[in-house]
Amino acid sequence: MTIYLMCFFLFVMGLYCLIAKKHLIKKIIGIAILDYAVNLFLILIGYKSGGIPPVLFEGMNKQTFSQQSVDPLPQALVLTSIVISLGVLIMMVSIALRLYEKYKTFDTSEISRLRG
Amino acid sequence: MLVFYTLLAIMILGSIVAIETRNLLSSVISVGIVGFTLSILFLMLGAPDLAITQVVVEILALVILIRATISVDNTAIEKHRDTFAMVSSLVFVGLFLVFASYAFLEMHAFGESLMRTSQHYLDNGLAETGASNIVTSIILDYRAYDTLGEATVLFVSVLGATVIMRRIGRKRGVNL
Amino acid sequence: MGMSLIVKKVTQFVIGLIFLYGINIILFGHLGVGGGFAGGVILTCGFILIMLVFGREKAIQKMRTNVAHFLSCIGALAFLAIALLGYIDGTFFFNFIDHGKEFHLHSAGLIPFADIAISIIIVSAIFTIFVLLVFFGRFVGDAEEYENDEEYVGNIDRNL
Amino acid sequence: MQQLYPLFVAIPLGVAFLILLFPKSLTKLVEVIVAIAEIILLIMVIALIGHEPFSYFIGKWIPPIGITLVSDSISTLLLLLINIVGLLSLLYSFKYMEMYTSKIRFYSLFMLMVAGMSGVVITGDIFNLFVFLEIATISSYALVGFGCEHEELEASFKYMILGSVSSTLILLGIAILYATFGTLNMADLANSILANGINRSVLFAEGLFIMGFGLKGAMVPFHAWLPDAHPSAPAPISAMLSGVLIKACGIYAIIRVVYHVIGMTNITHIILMSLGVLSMVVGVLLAVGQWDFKRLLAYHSISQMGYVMVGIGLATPLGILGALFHLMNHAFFKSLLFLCSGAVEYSTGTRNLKEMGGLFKRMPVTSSSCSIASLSISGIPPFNGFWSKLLIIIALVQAEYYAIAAVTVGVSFLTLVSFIKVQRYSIFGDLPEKLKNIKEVPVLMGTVLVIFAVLCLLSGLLYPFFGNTLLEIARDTVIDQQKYIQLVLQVVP
Repeated sequence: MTIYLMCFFLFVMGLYCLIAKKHLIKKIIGIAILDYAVNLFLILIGYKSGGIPPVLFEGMNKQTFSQQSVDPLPQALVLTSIVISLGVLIMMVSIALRLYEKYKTFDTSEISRLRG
Repeated sequence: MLVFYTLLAIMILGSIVAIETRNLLSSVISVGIVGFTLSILFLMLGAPDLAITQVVVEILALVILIRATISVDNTAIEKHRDTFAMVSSLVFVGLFLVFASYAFLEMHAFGESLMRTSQHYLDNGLAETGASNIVTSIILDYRAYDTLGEATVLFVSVLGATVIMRRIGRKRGVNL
Repeated sequence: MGMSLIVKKVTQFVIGLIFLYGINIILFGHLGVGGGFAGGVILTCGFILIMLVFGREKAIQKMRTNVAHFLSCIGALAFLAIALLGYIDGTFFFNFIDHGKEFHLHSAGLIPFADIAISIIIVSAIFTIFVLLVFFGRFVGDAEEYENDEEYVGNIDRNL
Repeated sequence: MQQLYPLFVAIPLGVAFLILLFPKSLTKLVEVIVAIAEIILLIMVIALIGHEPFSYFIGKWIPPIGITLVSDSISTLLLLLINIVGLLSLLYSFKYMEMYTSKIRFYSLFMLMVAGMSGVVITGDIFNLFVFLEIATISSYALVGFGCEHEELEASFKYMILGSVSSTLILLGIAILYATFGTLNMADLANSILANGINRSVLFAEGLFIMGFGLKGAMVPFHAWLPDAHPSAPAPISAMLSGVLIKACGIYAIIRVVYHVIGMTNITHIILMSLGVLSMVVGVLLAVGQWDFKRLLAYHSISQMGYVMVGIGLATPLGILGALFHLMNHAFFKSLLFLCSGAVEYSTGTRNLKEMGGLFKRMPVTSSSCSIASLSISGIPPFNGFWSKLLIIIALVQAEYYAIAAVTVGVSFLTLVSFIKVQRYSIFGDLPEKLKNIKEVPVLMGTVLVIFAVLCLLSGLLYPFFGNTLLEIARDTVIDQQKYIQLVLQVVP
């Protein structure tokens, strides 16, 4: 319970960074922290006390393995989610660099040609 | 158990530094601390696949982010605080936290995974797919369609970045 | 271009190991820890190391960007083809090759091939993006020169 | 047909990967390939209409172990919209995209967006829905910034930040549902929720889903990105974004989650209705004062999505029918309006209504199709917009929401006012000196506009012919949660 809340605290810090900060790189950092928090949360819910990694090695007892191993499905989901967040990061950095080239600033309060 | 709390506390501290520091480079490096601590935490939580992936992805992400910051001549951020944005975001964040803790009261306790569908993977994964790494058997056999989507996401984002970074977007001479 | 002699010598020694480790992780992803994605990113990090130590010209000699672009499409098509091959025996993504012996390289049907396809996508795509980021903004001064050029990535090779 | 269902994703993906291998000199061939792929997809969807609902197990893994694809009438309806609007926008972009560089990459991103949306629509697994949502939205970020000008990059960045936040919220919702029930299959989740009742974690997850999908679908408190992003994109992409993307990624996902996974409750009913009314009113009020043609249309998208949301939230059969009908009509007339604005921009080089005037003399095809679309969106009989708005209003009156019905009529009137303004300043009036030499758009673009205009007219008038096979079945599917569970799990719950 406490550990879920701590993980969630990380999540809301990412949200705070996104809303309150006006700097493009800081906003990207906010998104990165959000992704860390969600990935961590997925792994936390799949953890079993004293669990072992879900990898079988030769000679291991399959019975005890399937009782002791942690939940493998969230790990698969997080693997997908890490790749997706890398993709989003690449796109965001490229757009931010292009914006810097155009406006010569990273400050969103100065990047505001669009209004209404 | 204590080690999880300690590592998570380090992550929270690292992200506070990353959010609040005025120097861009130190901000990016603090994010690196958060990411690397996360990979240690993954290792402790029984996810070595993720730990490897997180480390290498973190390296790449840091290199890319540092590339973005060194293009700026002055890496310090000027001081201007938007009090309204700060207060409103704090209120929003606080509400979010309250609702979350309200919801978490009914979730299973930490360390008691539910394993409703996953037990099938653990019991039959090796026999049905032949991969002794159950995570691989999930991502490349049981849920391979997701992985197709995942690879496509990376492909799309790289394609998108090449499109965004091309020198000339619109042709000259055509009207507009 | 590049760093001092000591760094270069050490890198020459280490780089082979890094590539071997990456390939190992890709091929044995279904038996031990790892997989196509992690191995692919490790290989890419090897390329980035070459780029940092020997200068970017050397890295681009090893893998030209249009080759990388081509390879990423081929990798994606290969993965899609693996998915469609399942139709031979029924449905989309059906792992139809016989599974072989447990705990051996040939034990999981199509999974190693899927790993290889993914790692090709990852290596080529991330290498492309990295080169792009490194060279971005380097031609700002003479943008007019490229008025007729459409593909920015294409310029990079020509300008080295 | 049943065996070929995954090809709705595989064909656009394959085409997108393949055409990047062609050199720039073969752009014409690429255009032919892309058009053929879209036509094949459209034929496949038409073959699917009226088909019995079925579920498809990828890799022969039965649910909840593997990923399941589900075909029922609502996914068919969305697939039909995606492919009609996709094909026509593609034909339009052959000529329109001449003014941009890197056309092959544009087509590739376009096909990836189509693949992403189709993936969202056909899937029966909630995490898979998230993955394909990301494909569709990431390609749309790149397409919004395709011109690489100041405003476009800025809009793209804004869209991207909000889009990433919404994706993260959705992923968190998925994580909480997984933590509570230990499964990812939507039907299996629905079954578990029916068995255990709705508890607080489910409510929290539902809130996260409504926030996340509401951000993707630009409901009013979360609408900030849409008026920037949709006008900045090239016109065919604006048509795709406003025409189908906000529906496939926003409205459709909300329908699936609220009706099929979690089940409609009183709280959800109130939340969805208030979101709908807010979007309707705020969208139209912001639209009236706009002078930028495309921005005005973007605000109207918010307002019209509000109508759909009111119908969905009402949860009576007639309301849902009206909402689905309006969803379809909006796809036609809003795409047509965006394509018309693109045509005007192509010929005159401006989007500012004050600089236009008298276009009817020079551009008769564009002007008349624009008029038809304007009449449709403002709900003038006999065009399609009238019938669907009428259905929603009747449903509201039947459910005794008289005040909301009055608001709906008022919003419709304001829509009419703002489109009279558009007509007055662009089509009628005097031709400014600057625009004396403008020409009508090329034949292919004109044909697309005419086809859309005909669709706008016919989808209103021919309702008795297709209403039964397309819309009323979809309405029954939306309401019947049990049938959905049974379809996927093939057990009696």
